[in-house]
Amino acid sequence: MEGLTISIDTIWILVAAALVMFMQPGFALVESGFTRSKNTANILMKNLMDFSIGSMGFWLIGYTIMYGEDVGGFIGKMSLFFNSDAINGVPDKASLMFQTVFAATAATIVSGAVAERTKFSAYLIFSVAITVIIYPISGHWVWGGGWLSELGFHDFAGSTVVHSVGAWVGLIGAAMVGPRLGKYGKAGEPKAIPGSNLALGALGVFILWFGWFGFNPGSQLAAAGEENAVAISHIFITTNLAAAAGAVTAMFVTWMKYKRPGLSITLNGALAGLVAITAGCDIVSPGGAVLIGIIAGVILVFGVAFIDRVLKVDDPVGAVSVHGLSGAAGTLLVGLFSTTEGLFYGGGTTLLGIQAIGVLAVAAWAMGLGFILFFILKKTIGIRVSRRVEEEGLDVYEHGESAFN
Amino acid sequence: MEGLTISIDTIWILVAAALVMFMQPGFALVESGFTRSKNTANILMKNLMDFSIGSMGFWLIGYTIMYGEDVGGFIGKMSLFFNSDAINGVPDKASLMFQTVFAATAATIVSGAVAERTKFSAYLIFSVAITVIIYPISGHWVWGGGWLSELGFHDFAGSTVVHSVGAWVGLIGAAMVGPRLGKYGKAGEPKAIPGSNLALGALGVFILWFGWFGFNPGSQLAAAGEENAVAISHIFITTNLAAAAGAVTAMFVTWMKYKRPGLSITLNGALAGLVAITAGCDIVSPGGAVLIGIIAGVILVFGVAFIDRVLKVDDPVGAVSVHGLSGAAGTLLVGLFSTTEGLFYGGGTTLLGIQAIGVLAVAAWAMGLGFILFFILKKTIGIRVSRRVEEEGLDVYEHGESAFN
Amino acid sequence: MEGLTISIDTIWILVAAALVMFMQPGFALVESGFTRSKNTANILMKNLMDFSIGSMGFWLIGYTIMYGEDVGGFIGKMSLFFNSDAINGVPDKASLMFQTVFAATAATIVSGAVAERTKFSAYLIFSVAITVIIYPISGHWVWGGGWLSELGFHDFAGSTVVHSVGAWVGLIGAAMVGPRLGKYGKAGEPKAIPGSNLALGALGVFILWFGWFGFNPGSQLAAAGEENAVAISHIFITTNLAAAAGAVTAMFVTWMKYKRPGLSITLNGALAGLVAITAGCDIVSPGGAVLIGIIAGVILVFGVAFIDRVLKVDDPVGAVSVHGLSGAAGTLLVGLFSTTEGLFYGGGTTLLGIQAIGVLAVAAWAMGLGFILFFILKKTIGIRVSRRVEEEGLDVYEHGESAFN
Amino acid sequence: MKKIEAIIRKTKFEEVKDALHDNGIEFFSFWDARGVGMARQSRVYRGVAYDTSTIERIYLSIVVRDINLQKTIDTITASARTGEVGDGKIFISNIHESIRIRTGEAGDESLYIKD
Amino acid sequence: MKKIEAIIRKTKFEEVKDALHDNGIEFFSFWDARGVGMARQSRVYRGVAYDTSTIERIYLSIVVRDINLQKTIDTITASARTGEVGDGKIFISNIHESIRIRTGEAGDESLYIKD
Amino acid sequence: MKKIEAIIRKTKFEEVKDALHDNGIEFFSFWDARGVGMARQSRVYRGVAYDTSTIERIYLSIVVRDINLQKTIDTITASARTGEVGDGKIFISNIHESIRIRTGEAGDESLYIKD
Ligand SMILES: Nc1ncnc2c1ncn2[C@@H]1O[C@H](COP(=O)(O)OP(=O)(O)O)[C@@H](O)[C@H]1O
Ligand SMILES: Nc1ncnc2c1ncn2[C@@H]1O[C@H](COP(=O)(O)OP(=O)(O)O)[C@@H](O)[C@H]1O
Ligand SMILES: Nc1ncnc2c1ncn2[C@@H]1O[C@H](COP(=O)(O)OP(=O)(O)O)[C@@H](O)[C@H]1O
Repeated sequence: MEGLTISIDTIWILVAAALVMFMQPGFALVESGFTRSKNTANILMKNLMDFSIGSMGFWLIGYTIMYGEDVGGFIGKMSLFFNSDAINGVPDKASLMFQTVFAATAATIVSGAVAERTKFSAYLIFSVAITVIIYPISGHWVWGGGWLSELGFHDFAGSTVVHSVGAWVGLIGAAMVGPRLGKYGKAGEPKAIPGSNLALGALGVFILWFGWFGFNPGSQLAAAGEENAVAISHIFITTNLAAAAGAVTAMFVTWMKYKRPGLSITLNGALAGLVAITAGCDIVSPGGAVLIGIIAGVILVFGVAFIDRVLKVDDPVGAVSVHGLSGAAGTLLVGLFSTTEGLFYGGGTTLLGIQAIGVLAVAAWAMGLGFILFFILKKTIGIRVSRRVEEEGLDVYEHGESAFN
Repeated sequence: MEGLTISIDTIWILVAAALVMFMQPGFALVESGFTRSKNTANILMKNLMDFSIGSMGFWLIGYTIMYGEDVGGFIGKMSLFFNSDAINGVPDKASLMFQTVFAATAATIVSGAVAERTKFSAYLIFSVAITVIIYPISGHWVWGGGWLSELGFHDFAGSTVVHSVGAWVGLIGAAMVGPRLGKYGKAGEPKAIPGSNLALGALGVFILWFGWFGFNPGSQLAAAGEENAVAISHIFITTNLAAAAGAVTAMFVTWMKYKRPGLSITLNGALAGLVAITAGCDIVSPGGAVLIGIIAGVILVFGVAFIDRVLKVDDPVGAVSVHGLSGAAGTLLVGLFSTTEGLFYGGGTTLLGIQAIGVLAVAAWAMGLGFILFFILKKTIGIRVSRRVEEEGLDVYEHGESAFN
Repeated sequence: MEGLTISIDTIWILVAAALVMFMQPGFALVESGFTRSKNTANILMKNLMDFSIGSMGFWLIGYTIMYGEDVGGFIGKMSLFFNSDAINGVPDKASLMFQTVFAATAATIVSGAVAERTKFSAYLIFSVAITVIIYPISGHWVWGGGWLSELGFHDFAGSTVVHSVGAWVGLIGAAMVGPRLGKYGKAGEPKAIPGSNLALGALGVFILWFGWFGFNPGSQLAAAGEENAVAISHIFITTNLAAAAGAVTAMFVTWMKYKRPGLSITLNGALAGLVAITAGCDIVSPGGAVLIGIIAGVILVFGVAFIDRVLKVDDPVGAVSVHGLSGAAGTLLVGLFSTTEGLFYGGGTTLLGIQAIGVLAVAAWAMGLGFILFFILKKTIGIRVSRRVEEEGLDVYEHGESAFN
Repeated sequence: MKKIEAIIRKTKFEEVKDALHDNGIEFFSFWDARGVGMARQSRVYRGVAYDTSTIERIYLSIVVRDINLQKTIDTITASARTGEVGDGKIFISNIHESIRIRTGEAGDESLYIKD
Repeated sequence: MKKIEAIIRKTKFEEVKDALHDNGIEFFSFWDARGVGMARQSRVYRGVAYDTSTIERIYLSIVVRDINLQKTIDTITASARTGEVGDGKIFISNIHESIRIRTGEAGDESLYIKD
Repeated sequence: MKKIEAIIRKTKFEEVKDALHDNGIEFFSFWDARGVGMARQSRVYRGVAYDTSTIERIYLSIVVRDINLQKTIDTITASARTGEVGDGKIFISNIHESIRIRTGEAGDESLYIKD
């Protein structure tokens, strides 16, 4: 009985981990599709490497920094070469697997924001840093028993812990590496640099949506027993509805704002809905999920325009809007829509306040460390490829291979 | 024990639901691959939207129309905003999730049949209608306790309920919107309009095949207990064998009929096998499944030719042959191959008769309502894009974005 | 309780089988991406067919040849039309399903090695032979109770049984069919024939990686009970780490060897890590898995060069290095890294010796039968397309259809 | 011998090809080109509108004997016209020599098939 | 009337287009071409190094009235130059006749817009 | 100066390129084109047979000094020939002027490298 409970929970987590791992090609395709074909091999290489290096780094030290015994609410006690066959609810290695794919998700988000102009070697170094330092430490605050979890901050599957962290680092990175050549005209007006292959981009979004059924329901970390069965079913529904609402909303908003329903923004809308529901998928109602998705869809469209036109940060795939703005919004909205403590359900503003603290603290951390990291890289090996390489494509110069022949 | 049973069944259904959801990109890729690249963004957008809108509509009212308390054998009692945490075998929300992805499958089938010439706005409206009216009502007849289920009609996972419904509406749609420009010559002879990317098309078919391992075995709706374990194993085998037989047969038939083994028809053949086995995957033997796949493969090749040359309906992706003809055939063949009541196993013609009634009734319903729907749309907002838009591609005119740059 | 145990194990095996089946499009994409676009339809067709024909052949007789009652340690007792509803741990049909997708994996590996120049009809015949004769017989030796299993040969999920078998047959095939036109210059120096679409190639590798989470953990054949839960968790970790290490290593080695980190070799590196860990994923530590991955990554880079420059066998996708050399290496390394009997863990050289015997015996068998097979085909229907067909592409001449229009 | 270069709408290609064929012009080469001219397509990518003046076109290159020149021009003009801005242009220039690679034939006789 | 064929770097296309536009040359056709010349890119595919002398280029084809010839050449030369090997070439040849398909106008007046 | 336009089989491109190189013709441009001619490929798509007369070809554009003209023609003719229908054509026309963008050199000297 006990054994079967463990088995059921383990199966659940491992299947979920496989689905979350599958989000990696989802990201790779979205990023390849939304950028130019002369940089496709570079994008694919970055995605392959952040997952590979991240897997090793998180096993080596990242996991214990995040989940090791709490040290002052700030960091876990690090230990090397995680290798335990103990069972805490589920086997420790199942937890390691599940958490590894989450860490890799945070890392891979940055890749899109800095695409088409960043040095590959700098990207590799940065990728190590986010998986073994930036992500695990703020992750520890929320999920590892750190100060934010003490406070009661609710981020069920990582709108803030995973997605926003990646996005804020990406924002800093994109700003510091500067816009792609030709992205802004002489008067500073943004130019369109159309993505090379929206079919691959759309496939990527569908794969991500599919993978999210591991990301969110898997974060229940258990499936045995009536309560867990109901919980994971509930999470499936809220996750799916928010994604749907995000896509539909983004479509109608672009339709009104730009006269025609554009595909690339609508695809981002689905992702925005998914990111936004991630924090509260367990404690908002299906109706709440639809509303969260709608809000995320609206934020996405205006967020993309804001970052492009006002901040003038060049984010080729919309990573900051999708993972950063929608992630922050989704986390805050838990304070409104939580059926247990949310403002709209008579819970007062306490949770909302805590959510705001969490969102800000993590943003400050991610941006701060992101800045330090990119600053050091810039002063040392450099973060941007030369003009010639950027013009002719990173594929040939950085990798000696073009993706399409 | 009870709790674990629920957990096991819930996991099964949710994993299956995720797999069926993943069929959406399968459809999107098949349709994109089999059509021209100037319409790819439009196709992708339609697929994304029918799933998104369908998910919301089916949650809002579709589910209860289909599974609500039976009203006169014809329709379920509708109620809004499905939100129950009750458990009936599995949590109600797990059922909702599973049924939602089925509804979206029916809707998305139409998209292929009317591809490359249909107005996007009309498609959206139509998409709502199929998910909240057409599909749930005939679905209620068979699976919701309606008159066909009373009669003993056997359609295990939806050859007729899901696939044929989509296909018959698609047939009417394709006929009413008319063939693509240049599809028929002056003498009415069909012309080839080669698909733009059979690599994506083939990937789509493999994804669908993979997703079908959720579609059919998931429809067992349970996995706990010896009996269920044997049943789902059996369904895996019949599903896989029929698909394989459909592909191999279609290949050899085209080889003989057209001198060379063509890829696009062979891909359709695999799908035809899958659609055909869906009705009887639980009660035919592996050998029966192979025979059903073979028959479906033959029907597919001749069906495509028949619709193209005789009916002169332009169905760019073969949706009507794959989902309509093979779906109907597969449903009828249950009457022959059912190991419990089939004619070949000494069960007489009773079941065969009932199967025929079901196939015809659902076809009449789907075509009838499809006709009314497209007729209204045609008279109001119009269903076909202008000549110029069709010639230059729907992507630029309808969405302002081309898929490939 | 008993029933639930069966259910849990069955779910595990069936989900794993679905994941392994999904490796088929992974192979199809890698092979399409690494070859030229004029042969894409042919590659896709071959992949579709080897899975389809393989599924039928393995059901018809292959399974019983492999797992039927042992006859002299060499072969299983064949019986036709496998159709049992018995339960041996899991339902027999679940085993059939799981084993079928493994057989198809072995078959599909050959397709890449002989790509772009082999006759489609010869490929079909060969495909039947590998699934019903070559693979099941050597498979019987190791997994079906044959002489190698008696000896204590350890190949948990098939580095040798599945991957090497395919690769050695592919090596013989590639050698006998000869290099592609233009692959070697007048002085015998190898020329580059760049792959047409590394984006699809990379997607294929990610899909394979994902599918491997079915391949290896599924081979535990059970998930119920603490012990199994720990085992499958462990296998997830070792599998993932070896893949990551293989990719990272291959990247750094190419970087040093050829000045720039190339994508296509790095992709192969991930696969090499996966193939290598497959034999020992259950009994090596995570650290051991990383080392195995690193060794596989090194072998891969030098292996590709060796086969290309020294053997002068034209293997367009690197199948022999990935599945053959890394598979053999991974199997041997079990003799060093096994935490129970490995040399590095004080187990002496016994296991290492047995592993070597197994690797050599299976290689001899696969190459021997591969030779006979291709020799007969060459003398009868011929194995190579004409010069004209090869130059203009197999798609148009063999299938009458081009993949891209 | 003259070379006719015609830049036509992509959507008109099939019609032009058939019309040429019907008029006995059975040899030519063509490729995808893009044109900058008065015809424009407006697009929006991720909220940034852009006005692309580059339209997809087919570039036909046809070398004809002088006697076939006018016929070919008329055929193209008639079959490629829609009357809307963007129909394209035809340019005529001289060709000094033409050689059929297969046979080595040169001059006019390399441009038609003797039977 | 003269035909100007310019083979430029792909990366310089936007600049050349804008420069032409600013100088009143608003009609032309172009397509992707590859060039064999002195500029080379070295690549490695699966360990086999290969030296490709074929660089991605844009092939511009512009038919201009004689009065616009020098201006167009100067504009292209100025805007397409980087000073490194591989900047490309400009070739000038004669055009006998030009026809606007839409209106049937021929000669110089088919090359500009009367208002 | 003369312009040589050669329309050859795609499959013969590498051979032609190497032959030109061996004969000292190291500068040219090329692109993918399709040809309508006597050579045909029959295809079947979803049961509908279609006879495509459009074959994939490479279009070479080579501007050479007059002294190199014959050599170039001979080289192409020899290396691109298979003897089967569909080998392609070579067309020769006049070029008035040639300019090297990088240096501004004009005339014959823009066509070779002085050392
Ligand atoms: N002077 C020119 N040189 C080269 N191509 C030209 C020239 N003028 C027009 N074209 C080509 O013809 C196309 C149609 O020209 P456009 O001015 O748009 O319409 P119209 O010819 O109907 O007035 C352009 O897109 C371009 O490809
Ligand atoms: N004689 C020629 N005929 C056709 N195209 C040429 C010729 N010479 C050069 N080109 C084109 O110009 C491009 C640039 O020439 P290249 O010799 O590399 O540099 P540069 O002109 O700066 O010396 C070549 O890649 C080719 O496309
Ligand atoms: N008059 C022409 N103008 C332009 N291209 C031509 C002409 N004649 C032939 N071609 C090109 O040459 C190719 C080969 O010609 P084809 O008649 O098929 O074979 P062959 O030259 O061997 O008789 C055609 O596909 C076409 O691309």
